[in-house]
Amino acid sequence: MNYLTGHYQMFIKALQRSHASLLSTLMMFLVIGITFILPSISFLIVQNLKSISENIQHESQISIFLKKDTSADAKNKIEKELKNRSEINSYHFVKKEEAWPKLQKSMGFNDSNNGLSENPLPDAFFISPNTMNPNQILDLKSFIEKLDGVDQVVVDTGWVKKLNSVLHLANKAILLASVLLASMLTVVIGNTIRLQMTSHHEEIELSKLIGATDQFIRRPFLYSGFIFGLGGGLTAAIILKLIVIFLNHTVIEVEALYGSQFSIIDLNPLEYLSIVGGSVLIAVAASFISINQSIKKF
Amino acid sequence: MNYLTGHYQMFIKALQRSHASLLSTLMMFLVIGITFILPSISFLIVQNLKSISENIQHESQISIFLKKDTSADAKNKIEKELKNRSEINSYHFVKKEEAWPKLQKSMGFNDSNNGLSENPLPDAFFISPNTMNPNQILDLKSFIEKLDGVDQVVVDTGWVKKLNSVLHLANKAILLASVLLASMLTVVIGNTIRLQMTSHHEEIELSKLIGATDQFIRRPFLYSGFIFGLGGGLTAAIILKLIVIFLNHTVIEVEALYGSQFSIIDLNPLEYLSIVGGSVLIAVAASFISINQSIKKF
Amino acid sequence: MIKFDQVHKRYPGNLGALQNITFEINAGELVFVTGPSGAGKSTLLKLITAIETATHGTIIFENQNLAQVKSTSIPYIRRKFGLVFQDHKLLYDRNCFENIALPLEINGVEINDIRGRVRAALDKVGLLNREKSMPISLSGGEQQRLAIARAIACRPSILLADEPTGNLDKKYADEIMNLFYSFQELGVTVIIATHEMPIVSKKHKQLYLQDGNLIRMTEQ
Amino acid sequence: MIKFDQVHKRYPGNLGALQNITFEINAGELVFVTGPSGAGKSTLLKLITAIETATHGTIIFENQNLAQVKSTSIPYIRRKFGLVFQDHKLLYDRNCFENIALPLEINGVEINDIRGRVRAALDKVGLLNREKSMPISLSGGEQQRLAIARAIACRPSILLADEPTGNLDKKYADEIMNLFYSFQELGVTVIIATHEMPIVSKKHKQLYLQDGNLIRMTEQ
Ligand SMILES: Nc1ncnc2c1ncn2[C@@H]1O[C@H](COP(=O)(O)OP(=O)(O)OP(=O)(O)O)[C@@H](O)[C@H]1O
Ligand SMILES: Nc1ncnc2c1ncn2[C@@H]1O[C@H](COP(=O)(O)OP(=O)(O)OP(=O)(O)O)[C@@H](O)[C@H]1O
Ligand SMILES: [Mg+2]
Ligand SMILES: [Mg+2]
Repeated sequence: MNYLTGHYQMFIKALQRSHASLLSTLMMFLVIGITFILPSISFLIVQNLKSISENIQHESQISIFLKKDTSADAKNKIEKELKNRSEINSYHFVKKEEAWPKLQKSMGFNDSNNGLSENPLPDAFFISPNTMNPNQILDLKSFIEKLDGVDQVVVDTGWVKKLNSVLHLANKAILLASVLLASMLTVVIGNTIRLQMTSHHEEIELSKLIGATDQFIRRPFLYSGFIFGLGGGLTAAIILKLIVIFLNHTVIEVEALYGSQFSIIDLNPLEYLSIVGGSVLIAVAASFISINQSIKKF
Repeated sequence: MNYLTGHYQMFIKALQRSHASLLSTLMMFLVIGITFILPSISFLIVQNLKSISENIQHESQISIFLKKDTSADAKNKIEKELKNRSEINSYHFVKKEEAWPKLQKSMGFNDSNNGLSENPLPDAFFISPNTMNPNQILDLKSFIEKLDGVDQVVVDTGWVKKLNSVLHLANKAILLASVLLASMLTVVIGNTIRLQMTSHHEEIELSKLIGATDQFIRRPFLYSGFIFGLGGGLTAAIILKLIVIFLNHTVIEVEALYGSQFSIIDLNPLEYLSIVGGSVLIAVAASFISINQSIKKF
Repeated sequence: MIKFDQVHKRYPGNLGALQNITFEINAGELVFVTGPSGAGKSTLLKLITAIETATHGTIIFENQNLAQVKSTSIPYIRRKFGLVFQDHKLLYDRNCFENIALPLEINGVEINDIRGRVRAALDKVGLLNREKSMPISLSGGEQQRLAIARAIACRPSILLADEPTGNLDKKYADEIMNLFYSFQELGVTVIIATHEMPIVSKKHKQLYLQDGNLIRMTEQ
Repeated sequence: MIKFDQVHKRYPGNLGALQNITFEINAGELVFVTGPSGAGKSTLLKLITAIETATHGTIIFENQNLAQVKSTSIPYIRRKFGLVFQDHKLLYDRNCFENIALPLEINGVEINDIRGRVRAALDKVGLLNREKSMPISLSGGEQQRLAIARAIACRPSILLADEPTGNLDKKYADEIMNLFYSFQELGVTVIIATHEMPIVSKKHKQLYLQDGNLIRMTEQ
């Protein structure tokens, strides 16, 4: 018999077996799918919260307010110093003349000539440091405070910063959870294949007795595992996509209400593919291990 | 035979059966547990985001800025009108003398005598409406705009508002997801019980042939479903509690860094109990349906 | 006690498994149902025990028409029978003791009495020393004897045995037959389906089936 | 072809299932293994087919010591046997056709040839019209014949049958026996375990076992 034909026959057989217990197969798809969705959706939420928090944070993390009478020369000197500091990721300078209308606007006064009096703000630098280490930041602060022309240095202690570090930790937690869930999935799939073999134990025993090789016995169950993985992965990807679409829809409604741009960040195609691929990989590996353990018992 | 003793014996038997397939039982606990955790954790996240957003939102959703020359009388009249509007949940009045130091502080100037000039702010009312309906809010806005002494009415279009409405919708989505997951769980548990019955089909067939009642056959599987539900619910509750503890730990670290109060809102004991109770209920119901369907086939 | 009146049984693929069967069995009788392979012997036993239902005709058991018995009452009728199945129907995931304990549990026998009664049944078929063995480790004949032990454990008032000695050598077959005879002497009705009639010295009835027809009914 | 040399077989609970068995079976022979229930007949067949391994002694099959055969080669040895199991081992979730197709699939028979060969096998045991039936709907004797059909479907060079006629009436038993004889005439080695020796007019060998001992070996 042609080797390929044999493989094809076995594949059809495995499909038929899956078909016979259609409910169980679909259930397995759902279980795998949901297990994959759990970390993916958390990942998505964290990514989106990050992007929201970045959107809000026009305010930099360190604000330097200059004295009212600081000369352009002193200002340039300060800028030069800031350029030399390696802890500083980026900075920008805001003239008081630019800052005042912005502040007014942010407080809800849409036109600048509405009776509010003279500009109370100083010139300022806004700095994004590239470190979160509080010691380094305090060093930086005291260094800047000593510069000529600097009135006050304010380190942002706002909730955005806090949210960011929580999100940072959340990302780590998600990674850990993913590993745990993957191993759980290995157990679940392995166990299902084991149960499937148990429920076909008469067939397996007989096959062995009349000369079937381990390979022959293993094949339909391996295909079965493959189908679980593929179906589960696709289920996860599809549900995830639906969730994103649903959320975006919701967001668009909210936008219509308040007029602003904001859209849910979707996973990219490669990430979707890696969900399906990972699912198949885990399922086939789990099946293989489980089959090899079970096959010895018959 | 004493009826209770019989029940007890059957219970032991069901436990032994669960013990025999310890791996499958634990797996089932995990699957149920995770299925319950999925909506619970989303619920928890939403609750927490809500509380964060409430913490930040000292700003109200509608701000009314009064003209500079408004008399106390006109102010009282406005207040009276606000009191009468049913759409208004709460309001508070902020004098310009109070608002100015606050604004300065929020911009990072810690002492008020640092060179910023005279107070540019007007007196203001801040209103929380009890509706999110944009039409009602626009009505309210135009009503207030017509009042004597009102300079400008600003409806808050900040991200907090957006976040809140997203969260509101998220809550609905979670409810929907919970219903879907509950029905999925029904399928999963029902299917597992069905498989369990299939793998004991010889025993069931024989028992029927030699005079066992449906009740006798049903009992161990019903107990098995009960155990799944209890174990799964407890697993969910425990994992959830661990997640909350872990997150709170993380949060405490973040607090130590930036010095602020913020702690994860936990579910209350009743909510934990309802997870376990719901799990048991779903499991027993699913088992019962599945058993009654399967038992007819033998 | 058991009365067949013009009973027909048709299976989906087999329209004449039993045709126009009429006979009567009285309490305490010893009855052999004989005939070649596929004659309908097992089907006849299944009809008596309400495992299958007749397509036509009436079956009366203890003055009840089996076709009219409520399905919730069927289990209680079945408990009166001791059944030896042609394919044994042993449970291969339980040991010998547990296999025999099952009908006792179903009958609601007190847990303290179960041990003694299981042992008595095993003893009668010569398997007392295999109490803890799994059925798979028994020889074919031993499994057959285990199935018989299970049937008699509940002290049924009617014993139905389908080919109870098919896998047994002459010595064991005789012993088992003697066991059945002794039950009959205690007042139990015994019905045995077999493809070859044993040499019987006792008074008995014989129903000879062929292709679903009751060809001959003799009494000796 | 098959050679036992001082073979002992002990099971965990039974230390003398077979004791000191020595005999030889040549290609093309017809051999009966007889003895009472529990004598060790099935065990003997299991040793030949490497389903069980001997505790002591050597078993040579086609010049190979079975104890030294690699486990990956065992399947290929087993494919030379056609096996009729005492408990039939039919698959109740497949119909008759699929039951017989299984060994052909295992042997890698072309899918186009399978249909014809399954039919030929069913025809030989008189079950051609039950092709699509599930085994559960067959009578005891029909199931036994199905098991025999499965064993011969692969045209094995050795046929081992454990109680192949236990559930069959004389007519069918004779037919099956004649089938076995015809196989022997085609050069197939035939080994039959049975608790009662049939009347055989052909030249044959008989191994009589009792309590695990080879009591008598006759050749006629
Ligand atoms: N469930 C079923 N569906 C279809 N046909 C059946 C079913 N059960 C039995 N038959 C057919 O009915 C006929 C009688 O079967 P039965 O089992 O009663 O025979 P039997 O006399 O017991 O034979 P044996 O001695 O071989 O056991 C047979 O031809 C069999 O194939
Ligand atoms: N797996 C096993 N474990 C323990 N004991 C076993 C096992 N298989 C068989 N035996 C015992 O070995 C002895 C021989 O068994 P075997 O099946 O060979 O007998 P047999 O001659 O085929 O009998 P029968 O005619 O009843 O089928 C019996 O006492 C049996 O209980
Ligand atoms: Mg029969
Ligand atoms: Mg045997």
